[in-house]
Amino acid sequence: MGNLTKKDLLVAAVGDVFRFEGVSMRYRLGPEVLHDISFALPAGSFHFLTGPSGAGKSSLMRLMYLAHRPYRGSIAMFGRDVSSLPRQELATFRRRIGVVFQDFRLLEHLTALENVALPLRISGAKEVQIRDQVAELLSWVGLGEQINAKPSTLSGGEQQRVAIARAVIARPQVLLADEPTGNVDGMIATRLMHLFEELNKIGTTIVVATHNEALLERFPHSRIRIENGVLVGPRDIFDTSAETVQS
Amino acid sequence: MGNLTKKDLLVAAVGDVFRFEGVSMRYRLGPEVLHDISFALPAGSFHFLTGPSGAGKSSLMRLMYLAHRPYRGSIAMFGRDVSSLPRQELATFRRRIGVVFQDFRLLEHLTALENVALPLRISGAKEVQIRDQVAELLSWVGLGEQINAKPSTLSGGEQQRVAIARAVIARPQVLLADEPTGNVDGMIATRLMHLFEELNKIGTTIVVATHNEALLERFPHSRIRIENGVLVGPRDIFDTSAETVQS
Amino acid sequence: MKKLSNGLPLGVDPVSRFLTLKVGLLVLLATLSLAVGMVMSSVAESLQRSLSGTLTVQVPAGLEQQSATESIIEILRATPNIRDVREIPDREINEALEPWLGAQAPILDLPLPALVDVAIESGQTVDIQVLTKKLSAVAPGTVVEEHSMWLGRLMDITNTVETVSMSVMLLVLISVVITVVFSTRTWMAVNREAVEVLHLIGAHDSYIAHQFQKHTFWLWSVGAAGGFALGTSFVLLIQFYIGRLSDSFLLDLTLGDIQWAALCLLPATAIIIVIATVGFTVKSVMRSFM
Amino acid sequence: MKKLSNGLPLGVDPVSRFLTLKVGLLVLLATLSLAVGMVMSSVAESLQRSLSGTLTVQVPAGLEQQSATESIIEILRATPNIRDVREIPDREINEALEPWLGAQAPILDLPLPALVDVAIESGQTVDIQVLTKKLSAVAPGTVVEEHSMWLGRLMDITNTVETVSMSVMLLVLISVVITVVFSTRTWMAVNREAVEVLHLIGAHDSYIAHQFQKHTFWLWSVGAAGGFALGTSFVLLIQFYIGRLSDSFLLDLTLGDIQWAALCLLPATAIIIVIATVGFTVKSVMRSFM
Ligand SMILES: Nc1ncnc2c1ncn2[C@@H]1O[C@H](COP(=O)(O)OP(=O)(O)OP(=O)(O)O)[C@@H](O)[C@H]1O
Ligand SMILES: Nc1ncnc2c1ncn2[C@@H]1O[C@H](COP(=O)(O)OP(=O)(O)OP(=O)(O)O)[C@@H](O)[C@H]1O
Ligand SMILES: [Mg+2]
Ligand SMILES: [Mg+2]
Repeated sequence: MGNLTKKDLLVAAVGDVFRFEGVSMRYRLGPEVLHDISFALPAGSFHFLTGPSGAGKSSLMRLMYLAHRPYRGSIAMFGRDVSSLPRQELATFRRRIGVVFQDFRLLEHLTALENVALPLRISGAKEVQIRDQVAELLSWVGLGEQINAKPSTLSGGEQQRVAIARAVIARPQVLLADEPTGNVDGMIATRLMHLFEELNKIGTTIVVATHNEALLERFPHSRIRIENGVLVGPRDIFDTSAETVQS
Repeated sequence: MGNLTKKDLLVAAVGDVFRFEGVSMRYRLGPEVLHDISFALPAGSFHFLTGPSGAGKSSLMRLMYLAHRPYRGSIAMFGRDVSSLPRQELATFRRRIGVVFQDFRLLEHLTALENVALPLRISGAKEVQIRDQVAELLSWVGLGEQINAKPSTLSGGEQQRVAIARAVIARPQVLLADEPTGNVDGMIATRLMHLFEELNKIGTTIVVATHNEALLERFPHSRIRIENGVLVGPRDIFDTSAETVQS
Repeated sequence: MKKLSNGLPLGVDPVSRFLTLKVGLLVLLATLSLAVGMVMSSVAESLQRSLSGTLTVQVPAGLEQQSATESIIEILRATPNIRDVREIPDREINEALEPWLGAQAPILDLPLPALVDVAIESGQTVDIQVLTKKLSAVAPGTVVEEHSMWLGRLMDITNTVETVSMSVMLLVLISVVITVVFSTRTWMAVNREAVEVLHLIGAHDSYIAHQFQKHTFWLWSVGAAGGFALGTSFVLLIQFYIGRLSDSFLLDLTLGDIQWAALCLLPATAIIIVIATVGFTVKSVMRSFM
Repeated sequence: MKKLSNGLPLGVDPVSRFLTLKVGLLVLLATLSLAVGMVMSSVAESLQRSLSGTLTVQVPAGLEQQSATESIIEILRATPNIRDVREIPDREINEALEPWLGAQAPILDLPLPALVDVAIESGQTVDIQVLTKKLSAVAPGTVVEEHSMWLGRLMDITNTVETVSMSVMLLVLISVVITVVFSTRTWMAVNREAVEVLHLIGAHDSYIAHQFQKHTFWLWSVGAAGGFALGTSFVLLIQFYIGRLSDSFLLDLTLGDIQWAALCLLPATAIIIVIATVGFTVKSVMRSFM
């Protein structure tokens, strides 16, 4: 136990960020799209979420960012059972999660700057502080010139980068990114992955859902594979009874 | 001239599908996003359109599917100068083009089936004929069970496949696909590329804008590269004074 | 099997239902104002015809009222420019006073003035002051009332009401057009995405316009039918009520056949205007697309 | 530097402007109906106070009208349960008749009945038929009119108008609530995307509700101020007009200080109701999100 990094300390303090036990999910009265999912993600880990189109990656993420309740099973976040949390606390938990939605979900009537600033505004930050911080991050993702552009006037890849900036601006403890590089070229994809790795180094738990095989090859993080609503892959990662495995 | 295929005949009959000469483009009063673009695409050819995010790929496609007028220069389609076409004929030309939009643009209030059926309805086809044809194509792209689902209840990759089905259902003479595989896994991507190649074999001119390097490697079609609004790459493809080059 | 949708989200949403209500209200207003306007127009005409150039002479009550009245009638008959002279019987006077003095007026046996109706030759006038002087010499206290002055006022009022009603109807039709333009444009702005996609896959402007016209037609037909039904019921009710109120009512406040026909044309006209406006609006918006 | 937006598309779009107009109309209606209701309430009260338990006795004209009247007054004074008896002077009678018979009534020298005002002890009644018989014996043709009956009718009308006005005001307030719930829900449905994103990045329900309340507050303040200003101007105008029409008008149709204060509370109350409704509506919609 010679060199404890900041990350090691965090992991020790927080334990598992997510712990799914026997979770199933369905949309309204539709069929189950996730079946009996159990796994645990330790704080500070980095995972790819893979699987064919329609397998349930985005649905799993919906459960993780508290947009949907499980049909069966239990989900614990930061050690607390999610289903027992009151509304007020759910909001507080959500602020600890940054999400890159597969379809971006930028607000059309806001500029890139305002979109990215939203998480800070919601937590009550002062306007002057926000502005510089947001502008800097936007330049970093290559949108320095487009901070005042509305999403509809941005290219697909530019919108995606705004969505990523919004997800990371508030330094969340968890980052969930759904296909975050589907619309950008290889160079930018690499740059964004480096950004995620930087965040991971300071303790952020990261889950990236992706189909991008080049990315999967170049960044050798742990993989969670989902097929037809069922988790498949090395047993150790998904065995919630055992100690959680790190990436 | 021994074995003339159907495709060869078509190319000979139609000539160039697109001929851009010194085309610039800008959005409203913004800066030019495309500069002095000249190229010609022969009928029945197959091209990848590549380039970094924000380079102008989607903008170039907007010009091609007649959603935007060039700021300077001239565009000819099927041998006719587009700027001189009356509105009625513009619509007729658009029906000869199938487009996969980068952001899908499915109509939210319609089912997958109705979305895909739109191009047929617009050209006045009978409802009974439409239904079977559309259902068959949707099964082919793996959405046989979701023909009556609204786009908002489909996964990202499923929506993308609906968008592709809508683009090809009316067997257009030209198919413009903007990042059509950004949300699907490698297997489906390959399947979709094979669909495009089938269409190409019966004479459809195809342009696919993509960042997907795996795709570019596996399918060795001609590449048009655009950087910062300017065409770059082998001179021969873009020299409109010479005879057009085939893929 | 359910029919396939044509591509635009033209359902019966709350906004549409609200519009139907509004349409109903507008058509109701138009129906009522047109009805009032037409009634007033015919009232003015009949007033003009039947009452122009009349005077009323009041002979005060007194011991010799009867003979004084007879002399006055003779004088009036001899006066130039007077076409007709008629004494109004007591019964008529009592009837006229009833609403004011109550049914007890005859019982009280009030010594009422005798009244004489005088018709003047059309186009001619009679000097009231000279006439009053002449008649007062026979029966002091005799008063000449100028019906035509009163009629003039009534005509003014009638004409004003007619003008106002017709203006209201015109305003209503104008606001129908404005409502249509406004709601169509709002709808197209809200559904710009869908409209643009249809446009880009090759729909003609008229395809889009036609869909919207069909939708609007139903929306408006229901609203207009409701408003019109309500409006005409109201008109009928009022006519019935007036009819019962007094058979001998001075003015004819009912609609003639031609006027009913005109009234029935109103909703049809409104819908034609609406459909034309929708088509025009959609196409003018579409021209902003390439 | 422009302020950063808070996240919801709450601009001054045409729909909002339309809503402001509607709000103005509702508040105008509420103001008018409250004013009418309050006036009617005080009219009913003063009617009750000043006119209850009165009779009017009409002694017909005739040679001995004067002495007959005097005898009748004496009889009346002797009748039990009668508090006060007063002969109405000719001047007052002529004034009262003027609107019916014109300024010429005194000139015509109509032999009018003498009128006697009778006040009954409060809480007591007098048998009209017995009284009429007794008086007719002295002066045949004498009529006893039951003012309280007429008053009863007037009271009925006044009470009806009051009830209707207050119901209208209540209905208006209810439709304010309905309008708010409806427009808020529509807006939230149209902007579900934006609301959902704010929710998912951790905005509290109250953050979203508060933004919408701020927006609605301005929208409604403008509308309510306009409608209220228009309404009170109208009330003032009518008061002024009535004031000029007749100083000696039977009923007092003006608003007292307390009533004006109540009127001024109306728009404030409306806005408070609106803000509360918006908050409640937004939060109840938000509860459909996890
Ligand atoms: N809102 C919804 N209502 C009903 N069904 C849904 C909804 N969203 C997704 N589904 C269905 O759930 C299944 C899983 O969808 P999900 O979006 O999780 O897939 P995915 O793994 O993210 O796929 P992709 O790689 O294409 O994005 C799909 O069959 C989809 O049709
Ligand atoms: N509607 C618009 N109004 C103004 N500027 C626009 C609009 N659409 C795109 N742009 C700008 O034009 C440039 C080119 O955009 P375009 O969408 O053509 O890029 P792209 O090559 O398709 O990028 P990507 O790979 O990210 O989709 C970008 O800088 C973008 O910000
Ligand atoms: Mg997905
Ligand atoms: Mg693009």
